[in-house]
Amino acid sequence: MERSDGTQTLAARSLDFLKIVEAHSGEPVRRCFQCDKCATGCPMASYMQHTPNELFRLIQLGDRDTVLSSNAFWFCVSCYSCSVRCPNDIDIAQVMDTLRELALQGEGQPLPHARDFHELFLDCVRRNGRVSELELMVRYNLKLGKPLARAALGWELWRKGRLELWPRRTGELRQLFARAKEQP
Amino acid sequence: MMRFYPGCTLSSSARPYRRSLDWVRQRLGIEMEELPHWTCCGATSAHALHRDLAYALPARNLAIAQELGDELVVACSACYSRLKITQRALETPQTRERVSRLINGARGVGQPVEIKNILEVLSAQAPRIHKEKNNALEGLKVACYYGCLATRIPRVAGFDDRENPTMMERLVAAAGATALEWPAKTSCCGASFSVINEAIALTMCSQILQMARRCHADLIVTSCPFCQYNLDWAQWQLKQSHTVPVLFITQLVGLALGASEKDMMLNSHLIGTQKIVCRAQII
Amino acid sequence: MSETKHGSVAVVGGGIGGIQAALNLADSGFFVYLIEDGPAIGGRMAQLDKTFPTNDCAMCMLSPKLVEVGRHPNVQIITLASVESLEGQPGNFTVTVRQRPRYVDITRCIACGRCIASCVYQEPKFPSEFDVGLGKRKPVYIPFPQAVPLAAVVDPQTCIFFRSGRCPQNCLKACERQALDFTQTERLFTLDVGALIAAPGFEPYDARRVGEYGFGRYANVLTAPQFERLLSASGPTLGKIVRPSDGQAPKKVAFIQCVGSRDLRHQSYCSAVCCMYATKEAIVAKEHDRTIEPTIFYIDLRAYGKGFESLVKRAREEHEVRYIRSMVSQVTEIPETKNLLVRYRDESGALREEEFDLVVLSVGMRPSAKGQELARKLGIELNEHGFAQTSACSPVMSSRPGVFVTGAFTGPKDIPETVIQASAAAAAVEALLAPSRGTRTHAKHYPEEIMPDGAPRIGVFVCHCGSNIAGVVDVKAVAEYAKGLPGVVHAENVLYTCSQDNLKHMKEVIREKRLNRVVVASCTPRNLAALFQDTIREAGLNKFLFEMVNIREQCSWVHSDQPEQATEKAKRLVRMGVAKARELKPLSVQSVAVAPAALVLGGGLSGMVAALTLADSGFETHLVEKRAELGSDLKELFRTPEGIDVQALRAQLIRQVQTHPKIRVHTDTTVREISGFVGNFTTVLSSPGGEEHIRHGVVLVATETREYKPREYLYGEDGRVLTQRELLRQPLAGEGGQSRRSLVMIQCVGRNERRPYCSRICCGEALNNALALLDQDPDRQVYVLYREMISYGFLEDLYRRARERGVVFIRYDEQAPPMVRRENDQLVVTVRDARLRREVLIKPDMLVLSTGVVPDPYNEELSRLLKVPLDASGFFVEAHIKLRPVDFASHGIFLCGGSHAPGTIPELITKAQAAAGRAAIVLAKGQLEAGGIVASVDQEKCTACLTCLRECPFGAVFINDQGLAEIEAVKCQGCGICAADCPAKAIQLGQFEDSQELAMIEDLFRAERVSVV
Amino acid sequence: MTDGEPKIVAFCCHYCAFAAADLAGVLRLKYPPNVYIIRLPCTGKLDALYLLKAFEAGADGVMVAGCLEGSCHFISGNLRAKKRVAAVKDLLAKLGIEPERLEFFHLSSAQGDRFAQIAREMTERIRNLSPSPSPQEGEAGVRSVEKEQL
Repeated sequence: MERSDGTQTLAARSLDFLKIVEAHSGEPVRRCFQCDKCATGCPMASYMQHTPNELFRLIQLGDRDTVLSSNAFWFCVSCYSCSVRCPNDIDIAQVMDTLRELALQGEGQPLPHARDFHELFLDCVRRNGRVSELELMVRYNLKLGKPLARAALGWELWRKGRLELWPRRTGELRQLFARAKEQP
Repeated sequence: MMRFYPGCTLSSSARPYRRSLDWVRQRLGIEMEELPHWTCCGATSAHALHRDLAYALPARNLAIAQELGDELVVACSACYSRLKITQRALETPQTRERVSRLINGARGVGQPVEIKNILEVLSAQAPRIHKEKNNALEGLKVACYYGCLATRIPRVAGFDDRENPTMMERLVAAAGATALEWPAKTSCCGASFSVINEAIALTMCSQILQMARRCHADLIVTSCPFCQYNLDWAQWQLKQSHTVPVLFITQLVGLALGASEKDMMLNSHLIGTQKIVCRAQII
Repeated sequence: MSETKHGSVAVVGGGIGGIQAALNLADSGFFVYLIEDGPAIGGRMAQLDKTFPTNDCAMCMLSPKLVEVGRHPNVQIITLASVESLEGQPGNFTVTVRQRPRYVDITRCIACGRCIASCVYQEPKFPSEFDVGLGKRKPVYIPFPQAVPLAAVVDPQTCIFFRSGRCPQNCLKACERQALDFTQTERLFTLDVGALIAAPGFEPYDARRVGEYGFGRYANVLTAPQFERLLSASGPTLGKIVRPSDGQAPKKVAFIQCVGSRDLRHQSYCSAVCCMYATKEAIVAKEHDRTIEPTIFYIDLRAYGKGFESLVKRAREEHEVRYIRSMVSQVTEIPETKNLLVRYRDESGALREEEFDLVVLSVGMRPSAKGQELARKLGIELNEHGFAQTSACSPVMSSRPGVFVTGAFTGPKDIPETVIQASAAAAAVEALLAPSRGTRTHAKHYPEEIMPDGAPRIGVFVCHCGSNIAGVVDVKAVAEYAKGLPGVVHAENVLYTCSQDNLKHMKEVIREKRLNRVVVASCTPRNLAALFQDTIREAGLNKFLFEMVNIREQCSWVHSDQPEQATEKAKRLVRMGVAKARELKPLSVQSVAVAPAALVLGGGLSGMVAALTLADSGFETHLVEKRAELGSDLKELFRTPEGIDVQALRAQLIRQVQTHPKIRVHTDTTVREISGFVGNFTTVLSSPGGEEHIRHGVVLVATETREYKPREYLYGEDGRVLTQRELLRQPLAGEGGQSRRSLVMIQCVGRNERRPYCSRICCGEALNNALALLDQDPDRQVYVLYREMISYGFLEDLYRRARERGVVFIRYDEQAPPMVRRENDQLVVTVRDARLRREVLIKPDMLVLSTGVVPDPYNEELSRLLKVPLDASGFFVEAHIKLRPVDFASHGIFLCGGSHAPGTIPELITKAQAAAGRAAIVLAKGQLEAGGIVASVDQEKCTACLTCLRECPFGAVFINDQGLAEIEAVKCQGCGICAADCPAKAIQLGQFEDSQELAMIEDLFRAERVSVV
Repeated sequence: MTDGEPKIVAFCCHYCAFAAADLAGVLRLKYPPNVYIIRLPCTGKLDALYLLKAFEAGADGVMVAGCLEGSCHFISGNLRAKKRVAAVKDLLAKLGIEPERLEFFHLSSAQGDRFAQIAREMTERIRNLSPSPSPQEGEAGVRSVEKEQL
């Protein structure tokens, strides 16, 4: 996949965006010296429009739009290969989380359903305190408008006693989530 | 004493893990009680969407353990990773402050809790397991699969070597089976994609499974619910002819200590475990 | 108290650095204790196959030095020893040494290897330190074939006797010299020294700690030091490159750079040598086996030293070494083939996976545990990386007065820099101990020489060397045979010719039988010839009336399976030796007085430092500068990356040289003519004041470089475009500075075919200036556009700091340099970001050009006057880039300063001290030995064809007033090229005269008269 | 005595080739005993005359071994020698002697195995040639004896 943004010239802007990303993630993105280790070790790199270090360079040059509209961080599986091997000791996966959050402030969702799934997941947690896989799957399927998706798998799992039908509620976490929403 | 944090999956998709773990625990007399009122760690979803939640959810549980002044034993790699990462993040005052606001300033936020991975607890028993094992597993070639989350935690000294962990190998050896040297033991199985994007998850799994076959593994053992489910599911989904059963390390240890097929819920796997069962009973 | 200073020095560490320092000091009148932790000296260099950038054989360069230091009357080598403590003051220290037992008496051991052969371990079982674990050794072993001291050693950790006490001790029985002694115990003793030089060296980084590459887990992942041993002809595979997993020859070999270096999880600094040693190993591998395909994975290619660039060029072009700028994240072993899977990003940006047969990890340098321990014992400070702390202005001085440090102990560096720094340390010691020079060295006195009158009376001594020779060659028969040879009046076979008792015996025989020639048939002359020559000298013979025949290494040891033939061969070799002996002539060695003064050309930083070093060592020094003022090269510099205040340094140096009683400063002065040779130069200086003739024994060329003034990038047309040094020159503070919010720096400006070399200092300067700009105004935006970031060694920390401060570094490809234009009076810079493969546009308020340096144009003239070579770029060419980096090939002339090669201020200071130290050796001797094995012209036969003048590599030939060729004995190195080339056969080389050589050739196959008649 | 094995003279420079020959010994490598080493300070000292003399004196082959290119202890000696060897090879050809009987080799002092190998190869090479036209040892000897008797 062609990862560069073609040939159009990029006008270097200030470090403001870099500072935002660093403040949010607490990671020294500017330290990156483009060694490529994160790219060559990333199991998902081939799906990404930009490798982490390319994103970092774009962040340094202040190209917010390209960065936040990239699909890269949506493909991050949080396997931490990059983070634990980065010679500049940058927790790259953490920065990917930050970029996801910043992207969500817009409506971007380059990777279909990722956002939906994560939101549903958290909603389960909000309401039950724990996640019931069955509940989560059912709601996710409804959201996708394919109620019967993975029915066979579900049946198989249930048959083998690996789906719990009635999740035990352990008190919800509505307040915690509410406060999280309020928090600036 | 040790408090056990099972995590959500152990009561459903990873039930065999819970069962076999409890069996092995009692068999070896390891004292452990479930953490009261524990809640979900937020897993990938939390840190995918909301930094504060990502820390607050584990922090809540850490706070409980801290109140009880106990060390926390975690079986699920994802939970373990989140709890560890949170513990580290809470060292920075700003984070600690933001988080404690969320969990209603529960006392003890940020006070360190001893968080142990189940593998640490089990491998401490390796000598004993070796002493009391039957010969059921002799000659069984086992590929130990750690996945990414258990050993790769940024800036946190792991309980085992990051790039080449060996605790499960030691347990497998103690259980009388043969642990293989294979290169995929810490590759990522793409669990967080198994729902969102099956295709990707399947590709990643099949690479790992293929490597296991190339190394002539009779089975794969893991200590991560997501890895186990993912590798099990992938083979089922892909309808692969040459399958490799994927067991929880506790199931293997259980068998070595004389547990029955039923105790270990060996029939609960998507990919049949008959092979091993037979092996185990023939001998 | 100076009068009570000790004239002896302790050098701790027997690597190339320690050896060089020891030789310099011993040659200039100090007694040296060379204290080595291991069983033999030689250090890491001994383990190398080749050395970059010239790729000559490491052992060929090192071995002669090992022998020299091993034989030096003023060096005492103490192996298996470490320093316990150091008490006292500079000038009078007492050093306590702990020496571990060797269990072998090195005065008796002759390294025959019988103890090893007889060891209860049939096969070598334990990983050999020398072969970095690739080879194996026994508990009793000889460290390596060229080891000095050349003797066996017993390792108690692995020896059964020491482990269990139950061992038949075959080795003891096998030794014919009773050299083994298991009763030896640890010794603790003290030495009085005036100063100490610490040179404990480095350790390779432990590759196991970089787990992602699978070293220790995958069989075919090696470290570079291991690969070096695989390449070495004397290595575990005798130079055959094989895969550990299956012994197959690898085709595709991957080198992974920066293993343990430039990595905050390991070592933050750059190890400075790995890019080049990987390049070297790739080339050498290729030379072993053309089908090998080496690939080097790297971040920045740091070819910043003299000749490095061209080596990399050769690697790329001649040897098709593939360089890929992409770090590898992990190495994965393929189960079936044990090949290794590597993932990288190609230049198009695409990620690729590739299989390799072998992976070599370019591990970095780390401070050795031994070095840390030594630092504790000596009470000297270490820097944050664990290397010895030195002050930037005196790079060989430790935190404790009188204790000097050198080599990789002070930071990662290559062999030339280590050799240079070692000479600098020696020079510093000389300056400290100058008053007690010669108080601890012993000169030997010999009886008056008897001139060989009349017919040859030759004595032949045939050595058994225990059973080493006698076990194969019938030495008795050989001796008997020798008796029958023309001119031989005495022949005998001896158990050990080199033993003290025999040497005594030999002298008696010489006197009794009035021998006037001696032939010894034993081992190689390379080790013991000097010993025997010394012996016959003690008996009153001229030492050149000696010939040595090698019947061990070159006969008994290589023909052990053919005893008869070996014996016949030995006879022929002896016959040949005797034939030569008959023709031998005494050679005289006159000593020539040295004019005790030095001429230093160039009054810049290096010139001033060199002059001060020489003057402090007590030598008259003339400092010549053609400009009106001293230190003009320093005027444009302010604060260096190392934190030196250059202007303060300059002022201080100028004051010191101008006030030093032994320095005469000649500014506004040029050299009109230099004549003479080492020890006796006469130079005509011309200045507005007129001409002056001075006599001196040595010359130091110390000219500097200047910043290149570019034609590129609107320079000169636009006031906002400056060079790095111009940027510094205007006040960085003040509103002039404030107004410039954003700056672009462009590296490697004006570097092209004509100026292909890396100027080495520009990246450091840029980093330094960028940080200065940010100190003054943190909101500034600084962009650095570079080709390769040359922040070698500790400069890497500066590079990181600059990034952390927000400096944006954009790499451009050599083929796509940045463009600069003006758009309605706004500077516009466009550059193709090589990483993003995308055009980036910047509108800076100011453009700063890193233009590098060019050598002083005056070099041209100096090269003519001194007949010393310049390279294509106008830098001087040293005698040997590795081992004589600050000497010229022609003796008595030394070089330092930027005009030898660009360098940072600390590097230049070190080099200047080194050159001064080398020069001081000549002056300290007071007189030079001329003659011996040198060429001489028969004036009768000379036809003045000038062939010799052309061919002599050392400029020793001159045309005398009769217009005939003559050879300056002092300059002659004794190679004999001129003799062989002379069409008129007018030139003969002492000890190798045609008559002598031809006699050998003729007699070699001449049937034994006795046997025929 | 040496059972008709070809006799080879090896001119070796002190710093590299001669050292390599020593190393061959230290490593206890094997090569035919008919290789006789003559030590020169540098192959640059090698006079073309020596080569011819060697053949005349009865050598069946002559090898000259100097330092590796670019690492001659005396800077350029090995290259000078190489030229001379080439010239003498031509001369031999003219004289009807196989030029293969003479060869120049580059050796580093660490290449003990290479020296042994070269010695073996040279011997092998000469063995495959017809015996040297130069006077054989026996005859040479006889002749010299006759001279004395006259």
